Amino acid sequence: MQEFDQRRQGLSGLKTMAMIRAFESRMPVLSEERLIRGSTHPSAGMEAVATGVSLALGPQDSIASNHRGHAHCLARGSDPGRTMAEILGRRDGYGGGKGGSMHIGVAELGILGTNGIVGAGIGLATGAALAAQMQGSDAVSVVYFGDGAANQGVLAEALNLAAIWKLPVLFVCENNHYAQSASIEEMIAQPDLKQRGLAYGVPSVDVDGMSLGDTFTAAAEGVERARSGSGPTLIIADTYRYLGHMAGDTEIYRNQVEVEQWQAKDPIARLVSQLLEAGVITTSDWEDIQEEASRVVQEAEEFARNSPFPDASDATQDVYSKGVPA
Amino acid sequence: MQEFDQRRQGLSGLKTMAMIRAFESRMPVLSEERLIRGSTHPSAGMEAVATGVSLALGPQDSIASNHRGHAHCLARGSDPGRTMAEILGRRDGYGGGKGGSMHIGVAELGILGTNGIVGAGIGLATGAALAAQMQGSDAVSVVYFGDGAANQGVLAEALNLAAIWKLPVLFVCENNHYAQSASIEEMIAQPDLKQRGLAYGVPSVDVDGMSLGDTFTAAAEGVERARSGSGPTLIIADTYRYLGHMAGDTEIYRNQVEVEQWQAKDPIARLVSQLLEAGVITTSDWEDIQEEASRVVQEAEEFARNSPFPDASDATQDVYSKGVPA
Amino acid sequence: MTTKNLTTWRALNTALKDILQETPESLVMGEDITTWGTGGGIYGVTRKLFDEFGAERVRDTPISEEVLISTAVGAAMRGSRPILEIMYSDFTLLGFDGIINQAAKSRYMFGGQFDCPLVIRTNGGSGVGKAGQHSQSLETLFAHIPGLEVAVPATPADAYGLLRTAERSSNPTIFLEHKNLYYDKGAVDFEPVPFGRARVAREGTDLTVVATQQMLTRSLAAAERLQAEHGINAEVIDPRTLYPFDMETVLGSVRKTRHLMVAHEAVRDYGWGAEVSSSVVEQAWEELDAPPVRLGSARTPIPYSEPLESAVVPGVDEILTAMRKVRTAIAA
Amino acid sequence: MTTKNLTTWRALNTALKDILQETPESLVMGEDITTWGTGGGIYGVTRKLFDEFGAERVRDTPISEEVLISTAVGAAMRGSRPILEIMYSDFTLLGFDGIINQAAKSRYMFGGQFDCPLVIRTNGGSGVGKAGQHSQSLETLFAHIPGLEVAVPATPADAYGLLRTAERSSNPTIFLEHKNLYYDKGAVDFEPVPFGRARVAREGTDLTVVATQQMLTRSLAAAERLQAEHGINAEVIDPRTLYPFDMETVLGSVRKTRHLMVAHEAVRDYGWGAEVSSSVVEQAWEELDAPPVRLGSARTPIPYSEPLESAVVPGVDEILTAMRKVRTAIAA
Ligand SMILES: Cc1ncc(C[n+]2csc(CCOP(=O)(O)OP(=O)(O)O)c2C)c(N)n1
Ligand SMILES: Cc1ncc(C[n+]2csc(CCOP(=O)(O)OP(=O)(O)O)c2C)c(N)n1
Ligand SMILES: [Mg+2]
Ligand SMILES: [Mg+2]
Repeated sequence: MQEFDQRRQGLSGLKTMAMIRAFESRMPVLSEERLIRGSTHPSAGMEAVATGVSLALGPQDSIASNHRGHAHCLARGSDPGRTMAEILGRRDGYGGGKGGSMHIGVAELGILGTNGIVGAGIGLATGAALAAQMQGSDAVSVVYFGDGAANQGVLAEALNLAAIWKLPVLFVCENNHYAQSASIEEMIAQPDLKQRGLAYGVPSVDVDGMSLGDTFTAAAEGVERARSGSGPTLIIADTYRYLGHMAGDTEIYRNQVEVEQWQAKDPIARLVSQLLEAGVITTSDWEDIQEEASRVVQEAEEFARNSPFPDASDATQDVYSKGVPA
Repeated sequence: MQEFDQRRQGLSGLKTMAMIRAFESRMPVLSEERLIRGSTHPSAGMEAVATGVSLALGPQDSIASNHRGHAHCLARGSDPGRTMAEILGRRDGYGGGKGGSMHIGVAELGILGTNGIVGAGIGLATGAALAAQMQGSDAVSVVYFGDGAANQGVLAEALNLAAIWKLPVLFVCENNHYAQSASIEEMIAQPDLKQRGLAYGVPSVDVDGMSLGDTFTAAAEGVERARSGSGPTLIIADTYRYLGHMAGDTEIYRNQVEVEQWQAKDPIARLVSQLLEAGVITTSDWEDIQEEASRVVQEAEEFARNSPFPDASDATQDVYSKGVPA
Repeated sequence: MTTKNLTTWRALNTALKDILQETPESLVMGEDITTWGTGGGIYGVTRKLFDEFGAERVRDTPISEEVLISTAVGAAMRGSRPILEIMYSDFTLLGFDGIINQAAKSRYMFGGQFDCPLVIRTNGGSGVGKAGQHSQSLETLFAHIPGLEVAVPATPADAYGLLRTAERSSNPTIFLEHKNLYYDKGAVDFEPVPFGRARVAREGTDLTVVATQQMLTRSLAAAERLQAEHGINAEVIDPRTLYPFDMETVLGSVRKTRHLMVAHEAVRDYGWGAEVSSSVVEQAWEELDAPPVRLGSARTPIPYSEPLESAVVPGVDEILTAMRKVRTAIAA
Repeated sequence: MTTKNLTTWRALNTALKDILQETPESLVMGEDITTWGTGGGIYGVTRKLFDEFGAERVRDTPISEEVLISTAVGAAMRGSRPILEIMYSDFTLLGFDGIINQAAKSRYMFGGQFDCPLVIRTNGGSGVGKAGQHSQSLETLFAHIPGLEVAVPATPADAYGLLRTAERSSNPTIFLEHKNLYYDKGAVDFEPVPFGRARVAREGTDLTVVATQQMLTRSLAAAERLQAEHGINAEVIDPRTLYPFDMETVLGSVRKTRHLMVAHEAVRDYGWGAEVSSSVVEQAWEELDAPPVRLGSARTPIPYSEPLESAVVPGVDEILTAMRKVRTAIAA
């Protein structure tokens, strides 16, 4: 199994997380500027989960994401410019502007899309795992879903199916304690979410989702189990989102103290101190990393802003493959 | 809590079970005679579950049943004649022939219908419990579903919802080890089905579904929990069906030895010996009970056979309440 | 009550308040309906109901659309009158068993023993960039199903009035609001609006236009231009409910105008406009001077980007062109 | 391959065998597809596939329609070609999110990056007393959704040929068999049948009838009586797929016969016949001598009892009456 190496996964993860943070920090601004239509759900605070999991994956693998999916895509290697362009509905977006934030797919990276239907990625990833198994490849698939999505019945069905068929899939629950404005405490009676996996015969673990090392290690374990043919794993990652659910969120359902308590456990700050302490980076390295992150995101934003809007004539393309078969 | 009293629940249950057995034994015959259209799913062998649960209920309560629902209805007090008439599609059936075996509902007994969709009763009973809670009554609701239905996601959603809202509902899983032709062993990875309830915060128990006393006791416990406002219970009743899934079942998925092993634990035979031993009944009482059961079922069948077919003009009635509102 | 000028969301909010006040059996449930925004749901319709009516009757739910819908059905069959908010109509697809196999058939299959007084409030439609899974106009799917009633309010007054009627109905009603009309304002008289009674939104003599919601608004705008620019006077009819459907008002109008156009935001192919068009053709063949024309969205999912979204949903220009086409079909 | 006389279920079974043999990416999954009856599914279509192709490619599944459907979508997006059997089309409603929000939109929303070569095989229709939740004809719901293809085979040859085409398609296909036609026999030539190409089942000169599946059979019977008893010669067309739909063949026929009738088992209200009727009216107004007539099931769930079931679904007599009505509409 892959071990967490501060020089490798630590450093690489830090760069990714810094970039995601910078990227997501632009969302409220771009929403305010009305460059983003519809809904966009930033995941600042939750970077360690997507990043830790992605570091455990190989190019043959796939992911299915949810509405809060920019981080999942970026950590998987999506181009920040094309990702941003899709969020702004531009021609250079991965979907040419057809999808927007909730529908970013990247076939060549195995990204089966962010998704507007809470819970829907669970079945898609299960299917990707089935395809991998059928094809005799060692590919695994990952689905990211929230604590809210854990209440969708499809999760139970997927856990069971993946368990009996020993499908190579990682179910990654990002428990950020809220589903939109609903506190998980009011929405579930059994707070130990990993029981849901165990009940269906899926090895299930809790992990500190604010720790890159912990999420990486748990994911690497799950990936190894999947690749070796031993089936699925459920990971419950404890985490938190700093920003509102989406633009315009009044956040009446939580208080600032709670937000600050979680920010005190910030996954990036924590990783930085670890890497500083371990001598992997210096303070000035960290400054460089942050600058580089800003630069990348700034370039991405410029690229996206400058990308033209799609042509109206494109609207009727891509419904069927080159017309329906004759 | 109600205790199992051999003189009360034992005797009354025995009569019900004998009647159900006699009733269900007619199904293959009536199917063969082509008096039954579509599909009919008899539950011979499983009588103790419906009967034990029903004995724990009061008139204010409700049940939601499934495709294998004659026993649930009869044990709840449905008239054997009208039940049989519905199965034969006659005017005197509870639904006037509109529903058939898979859609027997009896409003005045709180029977929210047998159901053709595996798992669908789960939500209906949850809703009945919600209504009871809203109305401030002490009514509880029961849903009967199979091991196969336990793989429907709606169960997970319902368990969670009932748990957080403390709804007065009993989830009764009749684990007869097969879902149509699918062996439960191949369809689930975690054989301890009650873990599914526990994972969502629902008190959950196993019970010997071939024992009237055990099912009654477990149900009575669940009913008390529900009535007292403490919420739902999941009961996993271990049982078996003697006949094929429905008429025409070739039963290639199981062998006769297994059937006979289960028949050796027959819930009726077992109850009879208990009651004989306890001196509640004599051998001749038991003969009388059997005769009475036969008589009731024979009369029911005659009633049903003699009931006229519905008039074609009735086919367009009852779609909307007295026309749609104006 | 006196007439007030209200937004659609506020009219709906008032209807819910009045219902909860007057009908003890009613309850309101849905995701984020008490904790979002200023204490209402995603578009504010349930605002402050929790404060007034409490946690028993105004219930935030988990994200479990399938069981929410079937739970509402079961509760309705046992004497409660649930009003369930599904955040977007696209999510009803998760509970189609409950809607189509259970709610719609619960009266019929059991021979008329059960009422099912259930209202599913939700919203459809495009125009705000919510993309493919939050913008569909699915009303045709519901209208096709025996046992369901389908309301498609366009104005604040109808939103109020139809919701009151939906709640009084003993049948399951799909109540489809339009997400891009919540902030429209209009006079509300707080009267129930009967189902199956169309509203003539604009009187005219030369062409009958049947349209709902956003297409109604656009059709009215197009009708003004049609009159001003081409001297053709269109009558615009809002059916308000798709089932029951007020064919009589439509036929009466067609007998006068001898021309028909139907405009909806649902996909044109196999959309409800075809039912209206072919029913009118069957029943008023001799009275039509030209073939009816249907307008609907293109056969595509709703795309995200503004120019694409605008391209697939008929706009005022397109409606105007179609209106002219109906009037000139024979000549052309 | 030479032509053989086969039942529909056997033709489908052969198609599946040929597919599994020729296409390594294909797999077949569903409930009870290997252990029921003589080792096939509920109507035998998957018979003995397990013996030949093994547990990897022929998979019995739990009763979990929702995840089965979305799993098939995910597998299809990753290069597998799943053929999923849903035991009755009524159960697809449990997985409508997977079909409508995911499968149908997976190509479009991501800008054309993904194929979704998924076939959902299932059956609809009435006639055998399966009652309200096992007898629906839901094809219109699917035909209305952009991104889906919808096949409705009537004959054994079309069952074989359309399934082969469905499997080759890179789009999600809803393949709706009819439960009362599985035991019909007919000549099968083992050739793929292209989508969007109608079959003229009976040539005629006086009236065009568009019908599918059980209504096709009944329309053909009615057409014989129409000719024998009334001297009217009907042309009967089986569209075979509802999307794509072969409007050209229908229009060509209507230009010849100047009369149109559409018959389907789906509920008439808002059913697909309305699309056919109104499209023909829009495109061939001048060539019609009478208003098209639509026949479909009554606005009721399908009842269980035989006399009730027969009453709500059009039979030969009713079709004959409607045929005459189309031909006499003007005169009457
Ligand atoms: C089926 C469905 N129901 C509801 C919604 C609306 N919605 C979008 S995100 C969200 C909350 C999801 O919570 P969670 O799964 O915990 O993810 P998080 O947003 O916390 O990352 C809701 C209710 C939706 N998009 N899809
Ligand atoms: C949603 C749905 N899927 C499949 C079926 C077909 N079917 C009817 S009964 C049955 C097996 C049910 O098994 P279980 O829940 O264990 O109940 P049992 O028949 O053993 O009593 C199946 C697959 C159905 N009716 N509904
Ligand atoms: Mg969350
Ligand atoms: Mg079973």
